[in-house]
Amino acid sequence: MEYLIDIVLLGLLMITGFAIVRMRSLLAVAMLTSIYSLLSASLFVVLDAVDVALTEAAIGAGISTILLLAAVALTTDEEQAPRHTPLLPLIVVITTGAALIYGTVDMPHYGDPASPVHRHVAATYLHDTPGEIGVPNVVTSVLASYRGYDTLGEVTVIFTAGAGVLALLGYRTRRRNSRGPGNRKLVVLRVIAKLFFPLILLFALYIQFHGDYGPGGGFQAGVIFATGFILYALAFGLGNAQRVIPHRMLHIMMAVGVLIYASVGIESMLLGGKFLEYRVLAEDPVTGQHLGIMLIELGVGITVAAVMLIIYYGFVSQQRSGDM
Amino acid sequence: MLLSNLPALQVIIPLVSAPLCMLLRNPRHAWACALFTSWLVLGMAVMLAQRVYTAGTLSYAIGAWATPWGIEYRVDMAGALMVLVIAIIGALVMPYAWHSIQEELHKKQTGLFYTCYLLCLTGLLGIVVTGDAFNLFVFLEISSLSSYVLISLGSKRRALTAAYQYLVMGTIGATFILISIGLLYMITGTLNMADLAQRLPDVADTRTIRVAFAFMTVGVSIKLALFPLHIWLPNAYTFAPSVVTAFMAATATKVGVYVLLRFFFTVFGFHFSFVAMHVGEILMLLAVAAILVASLVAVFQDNVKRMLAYSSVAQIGYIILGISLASAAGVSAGMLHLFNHALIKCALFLAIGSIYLRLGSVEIHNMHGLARQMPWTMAAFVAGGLSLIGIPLTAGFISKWYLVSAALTAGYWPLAVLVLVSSLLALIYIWRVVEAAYFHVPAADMHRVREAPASMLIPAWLLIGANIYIGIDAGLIINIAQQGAAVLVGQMP
Amino acid sequence: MTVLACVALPLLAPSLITALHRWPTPREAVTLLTAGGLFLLVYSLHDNVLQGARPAIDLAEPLPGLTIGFEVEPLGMLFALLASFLWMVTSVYSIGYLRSHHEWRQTSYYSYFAVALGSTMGIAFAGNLFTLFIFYELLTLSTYPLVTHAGDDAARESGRMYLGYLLGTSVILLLLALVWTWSLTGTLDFRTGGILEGVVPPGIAGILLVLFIFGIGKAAVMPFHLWLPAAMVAPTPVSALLHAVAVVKAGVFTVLKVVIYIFGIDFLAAVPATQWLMYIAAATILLAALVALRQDNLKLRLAWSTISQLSYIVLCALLLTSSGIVGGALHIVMHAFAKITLFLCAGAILVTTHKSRISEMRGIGRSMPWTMAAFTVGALSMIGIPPTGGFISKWYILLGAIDARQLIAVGVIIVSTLLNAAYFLPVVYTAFFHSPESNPEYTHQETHGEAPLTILLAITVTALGTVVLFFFPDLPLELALQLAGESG
Amino acid sequence: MSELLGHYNYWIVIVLMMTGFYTVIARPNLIKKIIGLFIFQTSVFILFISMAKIEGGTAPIIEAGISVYSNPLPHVLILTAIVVSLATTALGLALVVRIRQAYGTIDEDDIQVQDEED
Repeated sequence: MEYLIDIVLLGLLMITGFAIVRMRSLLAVAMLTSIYSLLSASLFVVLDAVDVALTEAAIGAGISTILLLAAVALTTDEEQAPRHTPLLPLIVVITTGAALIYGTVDMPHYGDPASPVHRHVAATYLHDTPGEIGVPNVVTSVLASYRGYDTLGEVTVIFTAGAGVLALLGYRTRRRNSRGPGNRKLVVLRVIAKLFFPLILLFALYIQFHGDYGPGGGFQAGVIFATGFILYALAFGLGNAQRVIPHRMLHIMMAVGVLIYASVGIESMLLGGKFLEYRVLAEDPVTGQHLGIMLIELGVGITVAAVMLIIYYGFVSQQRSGDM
Repeated sequence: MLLSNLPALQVIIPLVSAPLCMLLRNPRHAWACALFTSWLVLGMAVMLAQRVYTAGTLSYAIGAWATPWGIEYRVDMAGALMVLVIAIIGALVMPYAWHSIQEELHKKQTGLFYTCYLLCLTGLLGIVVTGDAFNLFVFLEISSLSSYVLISLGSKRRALTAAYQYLVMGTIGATFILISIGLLYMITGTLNMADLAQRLPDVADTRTIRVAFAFMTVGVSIKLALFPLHIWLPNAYTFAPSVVTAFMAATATKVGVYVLLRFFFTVFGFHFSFVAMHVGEILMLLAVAAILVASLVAVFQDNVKRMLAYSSVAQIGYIILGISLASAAGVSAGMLHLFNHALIKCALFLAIGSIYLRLGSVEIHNMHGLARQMPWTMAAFVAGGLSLIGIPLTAGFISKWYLVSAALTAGYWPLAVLVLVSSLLALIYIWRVVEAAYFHVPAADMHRVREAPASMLIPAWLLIGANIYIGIDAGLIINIAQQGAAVLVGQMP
Repeated sequence: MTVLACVALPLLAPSLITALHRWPTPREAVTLLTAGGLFLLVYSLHDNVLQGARPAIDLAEPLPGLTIGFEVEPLGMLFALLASFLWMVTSVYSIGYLRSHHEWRQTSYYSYFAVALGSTMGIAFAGNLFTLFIFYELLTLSTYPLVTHAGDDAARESGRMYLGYLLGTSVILLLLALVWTWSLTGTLDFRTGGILEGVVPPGIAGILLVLFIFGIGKAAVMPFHLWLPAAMVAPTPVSALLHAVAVVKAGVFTVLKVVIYIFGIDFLAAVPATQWLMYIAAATILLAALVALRQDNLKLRLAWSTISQLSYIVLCALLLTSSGIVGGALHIVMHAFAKITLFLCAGAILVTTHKSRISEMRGIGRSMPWTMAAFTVGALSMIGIPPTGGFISKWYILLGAIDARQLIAVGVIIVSTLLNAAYFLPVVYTAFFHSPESNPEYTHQETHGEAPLTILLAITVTALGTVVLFFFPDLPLELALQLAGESG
Repeated sequence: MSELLGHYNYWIVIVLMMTGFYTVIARPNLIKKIIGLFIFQTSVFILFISMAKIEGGTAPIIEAGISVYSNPLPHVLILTAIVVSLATTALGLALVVRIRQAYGTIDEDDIQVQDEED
């Protein structure tokens, strides 16, 4: 059964992929991209990667699609026909693909328990996490502790993106427009938004703090938190959204998130441990791990939410009239 | 605390100061923050190099997790040399940046510029010191993303397309690297480089590993602009703000070379890379093409920044040529040139940045008689140019000497001739600038041009001074390069 | 210490010269004092060297095993004495020349001139081939601004050629030879008997010799000779000192050093390529002399003559006999005195009458007898007629050729002597025996008289030197004999 | 058959990757290129996640009574990689918007024509 779903999903992905290449309407392509993301998120669920699925759905299908749509709206919908024959790209792509296929021949089989992937490092994570970290979600323990430094890098990446979009698109703070354009048409949206807004924020908080036990964590929470505000901005106008969270505040949040993360590491150094050695944060090593993970997840959440909003504001503020 | 955590702090300090820099509203404060951080980084880099020089390879387990479960920082002599290069360039570029950035960037962007610069610095340092393949990818992306932004801040609109082109190519490269890391992990089950190196020989004969090797090589080659994957570089260097060009030309591609060295020698091992995969021959061909083609193209450029950019492609060719010889002498010649070329190119681009500040143009035909108005800047350019050509008593000569000697020892005398012939091409393109600036009747409005401020001259001249010093007494740097090569090459015959 | 001072003094002088750029007289005084001081310093060394001492000093070690260091041996002593003496003379001449010609950028002229001389000293005293190469390149670079001094298109064009040939040959061929030698032997020291014997098979040694001879572009062996005529756009004192003495002699000096101290003449006898290179040198002698015959521009005729004479010295080196070595070393000196006299005369004619073509110089000897008399002395020495120094060097050269049983070389020397006569004597004849009235265009030329006094002084000294060297050749001869003794 | 099934996932993933890769290098539209990159990267994520799968395993959240879990490490790596991909997309699109403002077009060929006129 699992195999069947797997095969079907992959087939759908292929169809979507080909459609994306062929279609000329960028709006449609953006929607297809969103579908592609959702399909892969479903595939991730089938493949037991629930955390990744959650993230892919929030980012790929959510934020990325919003950005794509915004970019299409700001530029043009129609793609011009290519003027060159695609011969050279085809050759490059076929060569690359052939090389990869050649490489698959000696790969361990899909799902093979004897494959080295499952035996070496990963096995230890699964075995040691309950004792050393004390959280059931091994993805969280690896993400936040064993390979916590990667995650610091990841936060820095997202921080870089925020700074980059700011530098590129700058921003214009909107005057407060209590009544957005075409407000009559938006009544339904507004009612629903008002209903959902607190729910989304609540869900974000749940994801933030439940990451230890189930799928979730700071990253997903941050994205969801930002989505709530994006919904708010959609319904009530950018100006109103910026009144709730002003731009300057986003700057501070974005920086503070990274700083929280890094200062946990520095604190552990000051306490005589290595960088990001959470176990020195409390008397009991496992409590220390808990504390550390909670703090850094918080940092991740803050930065991610702030950056998502900054990026969104950046794109939307480029439009001369009308809100996205 | 400081000493025992040195390898981590080397990266953490700029990482932390990037958000701090962002919080500062006043551009001058942001600049001061970046400047202070750069100098701090240099101080630590010197300490780090000293420790590695005396105590040998340092290993630092982040989070105190034992390898290969946690992420390891590992600094050997080659890494320490790279850190030193990045830190020196950063520390010199920052004092220079103030005037140049004020002139070239919008006021609102300056604070963000320094933030992105610090992020780029963080990324580059992180790549060098890490001992974990995936962590390398993460920091590679930090440096890449921030450099896309830095390039896009150039004052002409073509800066945007240049940044876009770099973004697309860079991301393809990074994705190739990611695929390679995936394949390596699939076969070995580990991400730690030392652990990979230990496990790879047993599985080296699989097709998957071969493909992983190929993808890694191609991916990194895009990053280091190896011919013919260099097409992003000329535009990026030409249209980026002067400071960015100077910083990136000296560091970003060099770090790419370092990553290549790491994977060829430390991870895959000499035998697999050069004997089984014949990467030496392929690299040699590409390097030769890079040296010839890029030098020739450089001769015909009117825009000096673009000319120097093509020259960079050629010089990367030299470095790769050294590595492709697959001998200890060749690798140490490559590393030596890596260091020297960083000093040379940075000095040249700094001089050109000063010219852009005062003249508003970097085209040769606008520089007639410039030497009288900006004697110090032009003298720095000439000195850097001579070093680039490889005139005795300059750093360029030392590395060229070693490169030629390594080629001869390996029995490739045509390569030796090629290196020398192409330095003649360098003579031609440098001399076109010199002739215009010194031996042409000044243009009508030339008298309005003033000499650059001291804050921009001093960094350029410090680099020139270093160039000449190395030209006269290269013992230390040669020693470091040879040690670095020895660490890398290790068990090589 | 004195050795170091010899190199450092002219290299440091430009800072003072530049500082005084507003005050011409003190500036020129500094130049003269530096030149005089340098000669005294060099002269103070010669006694020790004659007694067999080899003063040496090591400065730095840029590459492990390769030092920048100096060591004085007879040939270097000879070259340094020559260059520093003639610098004094040329400096006096330059002052008169530049002032009466109203040249621009005089400060940079004197500065670069001093640097060029410093580089020449560096070459003369270089303790190893590496140091020699460094100063060799420095000499090229420091003379480039002098060549392009005029600043017009023609000067830039020639400058490109100058730099292209000299840097091109030295970077591609000479540097390659250097690195190759170093990677084969692990040293670049000058050693009696050479460093290559026993390490390198004759075939490779032949390739190396080719690289060296052609790589030393300053020796102007065909086909790398065209930079020398191109360099004639420079002001005349530059052509005189640099392109008749310092630069070109640095070239042949390097050839001699390489042949004697890197290869060793015994070892070279076993290298077949030597023979062929000697033929090329012989061909250069004849071809350049033939070209000189056809030049109407006096400076160009002198330049082609220089090319021809330089190959004499290269030929001497490749004869591999001790008389040949003596002849080569002596010819460096004798040709220098003669050729500088000729150039200085050409410059004197130029500043006084603004004429550079031989065909315009009819009867010029009547208004400038002193200058043209000196010219005649120089010409006689070039041909090798007593009582001039040229006779002595040519004697040894012939002796060397006969010792080596190289009949072709003997023939070439005899034929080229005839050619020398054929292109110099007509100039003398035109100047003295053609009536200026025969050309109505130049009737007004009687208005000019002799050249300025400083110029005449310089010319007299060098012409006199040419004659004195015939009667008292002891100092150069002793040094040359010592060199030949060392080289076995 | 087991060979086919054993590598089926990988092969499809490769086809997907190449679809994205092709879009990046063959299409002149700047937004389409960014979408191509996105597809390319997302497909690489599937490659990683596929290798983490273990037969009969479950999501790596420790629970009593379950002993076979999928490999958590690739999941962690891909979480990071997704973020990187988002950052790249955001930056790329921001650049595209600016390019559109500066050039009035987002077609590579048109831009090249304009650049050559400069």
